[in-house]
Amino acid sequence: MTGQTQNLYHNKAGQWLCYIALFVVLALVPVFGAEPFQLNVYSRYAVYAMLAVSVSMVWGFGGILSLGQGIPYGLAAYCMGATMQMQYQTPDDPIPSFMLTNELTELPAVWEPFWSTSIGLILALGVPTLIMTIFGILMFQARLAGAFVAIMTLAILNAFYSMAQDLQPFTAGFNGISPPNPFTAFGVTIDPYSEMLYWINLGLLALVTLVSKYVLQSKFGTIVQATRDDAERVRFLGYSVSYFQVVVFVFAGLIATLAGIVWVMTVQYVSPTAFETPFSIYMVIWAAVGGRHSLFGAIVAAIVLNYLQTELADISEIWQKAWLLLLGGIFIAVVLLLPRGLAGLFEYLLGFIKIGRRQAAPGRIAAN
Amino acid sequence: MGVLLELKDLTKAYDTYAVVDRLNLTINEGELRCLIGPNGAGKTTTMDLITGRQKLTGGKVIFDGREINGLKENKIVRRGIGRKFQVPAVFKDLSVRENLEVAFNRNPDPFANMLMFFRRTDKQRFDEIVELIGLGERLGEKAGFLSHGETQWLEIGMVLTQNPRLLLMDEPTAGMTEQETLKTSEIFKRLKGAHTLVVVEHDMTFVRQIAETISVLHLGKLLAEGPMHQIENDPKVREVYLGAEGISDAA
Amino acid sequence: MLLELREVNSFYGNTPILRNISFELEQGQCLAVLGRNGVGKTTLMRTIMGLTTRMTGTMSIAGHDASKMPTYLRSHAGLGYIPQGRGILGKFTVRENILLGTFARTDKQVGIPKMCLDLFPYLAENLDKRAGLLSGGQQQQLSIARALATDPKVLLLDEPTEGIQPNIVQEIEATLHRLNKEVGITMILTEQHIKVARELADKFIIMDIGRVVALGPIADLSDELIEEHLTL
Amino acid sequence: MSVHDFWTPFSAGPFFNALLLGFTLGAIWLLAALGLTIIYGTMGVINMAHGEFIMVGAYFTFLMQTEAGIPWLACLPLAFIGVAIIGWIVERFLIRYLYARPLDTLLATWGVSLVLIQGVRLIFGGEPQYVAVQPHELTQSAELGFIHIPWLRIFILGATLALAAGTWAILYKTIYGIRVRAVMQNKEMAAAFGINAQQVYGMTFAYGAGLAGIAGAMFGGLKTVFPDMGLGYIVEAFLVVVTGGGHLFGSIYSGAILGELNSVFSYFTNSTFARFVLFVLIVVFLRFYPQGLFPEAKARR
Repeated sequence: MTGQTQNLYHNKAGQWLCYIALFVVLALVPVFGAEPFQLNVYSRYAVYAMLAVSVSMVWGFGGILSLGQGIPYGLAAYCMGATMQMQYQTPDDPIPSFMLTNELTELPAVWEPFWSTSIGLILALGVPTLIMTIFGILMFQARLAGAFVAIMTLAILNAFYSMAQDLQPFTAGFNGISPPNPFTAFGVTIDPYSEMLYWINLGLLALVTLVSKYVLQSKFGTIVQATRDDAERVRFLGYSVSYFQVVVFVFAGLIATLAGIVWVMTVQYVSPTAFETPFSIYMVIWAAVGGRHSLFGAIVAAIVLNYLQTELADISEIWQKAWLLLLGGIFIAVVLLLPRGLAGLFEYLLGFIKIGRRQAAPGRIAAN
Repeated sequence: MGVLLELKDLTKAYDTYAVVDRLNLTINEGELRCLIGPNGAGKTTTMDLITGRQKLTGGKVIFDGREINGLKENKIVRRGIGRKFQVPAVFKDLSVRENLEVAFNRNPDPFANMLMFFRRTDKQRFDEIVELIGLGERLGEKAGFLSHGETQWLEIGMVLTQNPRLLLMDEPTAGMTEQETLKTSEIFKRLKGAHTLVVVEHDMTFVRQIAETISVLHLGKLLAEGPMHQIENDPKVREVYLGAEGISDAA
Repeated sequence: MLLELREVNSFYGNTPILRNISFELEQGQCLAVLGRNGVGKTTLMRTIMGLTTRMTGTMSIAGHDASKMPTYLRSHAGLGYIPQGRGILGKFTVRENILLGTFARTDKQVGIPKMCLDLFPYLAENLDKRAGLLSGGQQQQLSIARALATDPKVLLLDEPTEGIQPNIVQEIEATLHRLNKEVGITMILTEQHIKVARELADKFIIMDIGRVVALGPIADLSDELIEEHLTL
Repeated sequence: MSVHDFWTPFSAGPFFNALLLGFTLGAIWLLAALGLTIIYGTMGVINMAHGEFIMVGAYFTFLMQTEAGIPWLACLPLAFIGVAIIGWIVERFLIRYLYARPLDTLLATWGVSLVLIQGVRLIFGGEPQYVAVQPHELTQSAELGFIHIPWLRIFILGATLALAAGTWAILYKTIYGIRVRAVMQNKEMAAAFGINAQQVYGMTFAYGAGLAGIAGAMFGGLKTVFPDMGLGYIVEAFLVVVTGGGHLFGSIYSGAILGELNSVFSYFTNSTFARFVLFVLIVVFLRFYPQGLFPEAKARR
């Protein structure tokens, strides 16, 4: 008989406690009076954490290695950037300045809808969702899997990158769009350096985490994890695997979409870097280091790794470069030695703690 | 009892070589049919063709009066055909309970499933199946930790949970010890009558224990069909299994 | 002792498929492995070649311990394998398939050995034909030729007559007879055709559910044993 | 910007020039994809560090030119050897442990690519470097009627075809090639006939990496050399492999077809939009032919 495979790590109540503790700690940050600039930096970490959750959902649980989470993120960011830019423009001065330098004499038709903030927000949510749905249907109906999905998502991400870079009159090209004013909605202005923004970002991260956790615990979540294990078996239980894959792909895309929207609120800037390949892969690295099967791990890793990066970059430029070198090394080590990431290591170590009289067995450290 | 499954001139050919060659087979509702035959007889391929895992190159599969060839796998399953694979396929990272619950497929729509939580499934039936496959004490464990025999039973349990009208079992006792095989035959005896079963099996001891009618395949064709005693003494079958002049040639 | 297995267990994943197999084989002998479908005959062959996930117990080839050897070294050590289903590489030409065999030689001899072509004139005439286009019987000849090209001490033949027309079966049988009795190559043979086994083998083992249930010189292979373990 | 600016009307001379350019572009993509194809086709490994192998090849060439004064043409084989050694090391100490987890190979090789990019950036800095192409005539353009194509691109086209032919010859005309193809077709049977698959994998990975090294030496002359340059080639290279179905001939055809399509789209619109359309077309194409242009016949079970 094999031993008990459940250990303290799998205690549901304990898991919820950890999440609550995490968000309480994060919520306390402004209470200890962070500088506005620091607070803005922390607000950015919340966005990174959302992206890590997004990757964790699609890859860790759905088994779909998407290297293109930057697609919904960037599309949403551009829609949001356009909305904020148009909040600044007036009927007397309808054309953003970067368009003028690109010799446009009238506002392009694709920019017209962004006059309205609510339509702008709807587009920011709707455009990425639509694109991810179409893209997902094409890929998953063809039963593409594994590395092929990774390559196709990477390719489409790249295509958007060059579009954003090259369609200068519409996207401001390499320079990106920098809306002069903070985002205003329903009469409220959201100052990027305010506590309010921090609360919004943190609240959204909490919401996204909660909904993801809910979805994972529903039967849908179990079926999705089952497709990760053995898609064919799921098909032979009468489920349409491609349908489930499209839904989880779009769901994770939606999380990245939200991240893209608040990102532009946070930094008042959007550029083609949102579509850059390395950025999308960093998201995967965060999720991998934290533990691909753990939302908690993904969030913590995203925050800690980015915190370290910022701190080291502050020391000197050499450190900043060395950090990326180190990150590559960490990533290789995690993939090779700790496929379940730090959460997996934690699970393994907790296995040594006995629960009551039951014999606890160490969790498995390897992926399979 | 009506006809549940009918294979008409079922054919699967690569280039010029037919793995399944104009096979005709009829399964009645409520019967337990054993499919036997030497390696390469086309047994697993036949199951693949019925369930849509491979595309047939000729003939028809008629299930419950309707042609089902050409449908996608999951649609065929929804019509009521459950399948256990030759190499047991369970979800190793999920617990035994979760494996069974995923298999309980009342509504295949992803969004409906987002609103579904476990525990509310048909409890009585769930308990019956768990009792039948004898994994009651291991529900909380990851399926990856089960022994080989237990994995086979779990997969049988999963297929039963689907409550299909026709169960296709590909080598349910492969890799089992004698005791495990015995327990499996107990499971099958209990299923007999209540379900329609097609069992592909090599283990003749097991076939002897459960069989009603046996169909022997050879080189993609139906070689013989009938009850055990008739098959045992069929010279064609003996030749396939032992070669010509197998017995009392030297003696 | 050319080949010796002592208390060998063999596993796919964590599933034991063979349990406690022991037998030995002297130079020049031919051993028939008998049993119904699915009792582990092919797994026994694969275990000897080192193609299962892992094995326990000991196995030696010509006195050298081979229990831990990777597959490619076992072939260097003198095992020539004719797998079930023949294992011909369909995209290779006949010539390339035979050349593949020579990679296991330890004597540095390159090129196709003469014996392979002498035994099978059809192959000699069709060296540049794609092996996937050969008939089943021709592929079986090719599989034997390829194994012979390794200059084997022991030939492992897994169901050499399966799925082959009766007249070719006789031809193959004659070839194997010659290789064993005249050339003196040691053989292990799994067979469905009892007649073939009787004519070729010196001794037999019968397997059931992963174990050896009977063994002895071929003369002891009685009808009772066949009825008990081999018929339906 | 109106539709008129966006859409270039047809005109014979420039259009045929674009057609010819398409072949040279296809050759560049194929050259980038050649090593990737061999590695993927033989080992099933998606090497995300391939672009960085190209980059390292370019820097290697740059170093040999500036430090040792070696002429460009002589740098090509040296770049092959240098990068092949790096590839061999990566296979020996990393990839080898991940064969059972193909997706993780992809991630681990991405880690390798990060390390290579940052390592090079730390050593050489981020500013672009230049590889001098010799003989100097190669930097000129061929002018003949409506044709206007840089000689270097034509040289690359020729070199790519030569490398593809050489690779073909190694695979199909040598004993080593038989070993590689045997492992590709059936790893078990190859092992049963004395082939050490591990060794074949190591050699193949080194060979594929070496091809990336040569590609880097040439691309360095075509454009500038900088730490991120690999990213500019890798996506197209992957697409060539995927649409080709993962084997040598497939990649040659798909390289030519994709290069040609891109060139024609670019002629009518602009290069970015052409790239976008091409990528979307590939996704749609794979929806209907997930195995690529030339699927391997499915193995009998």
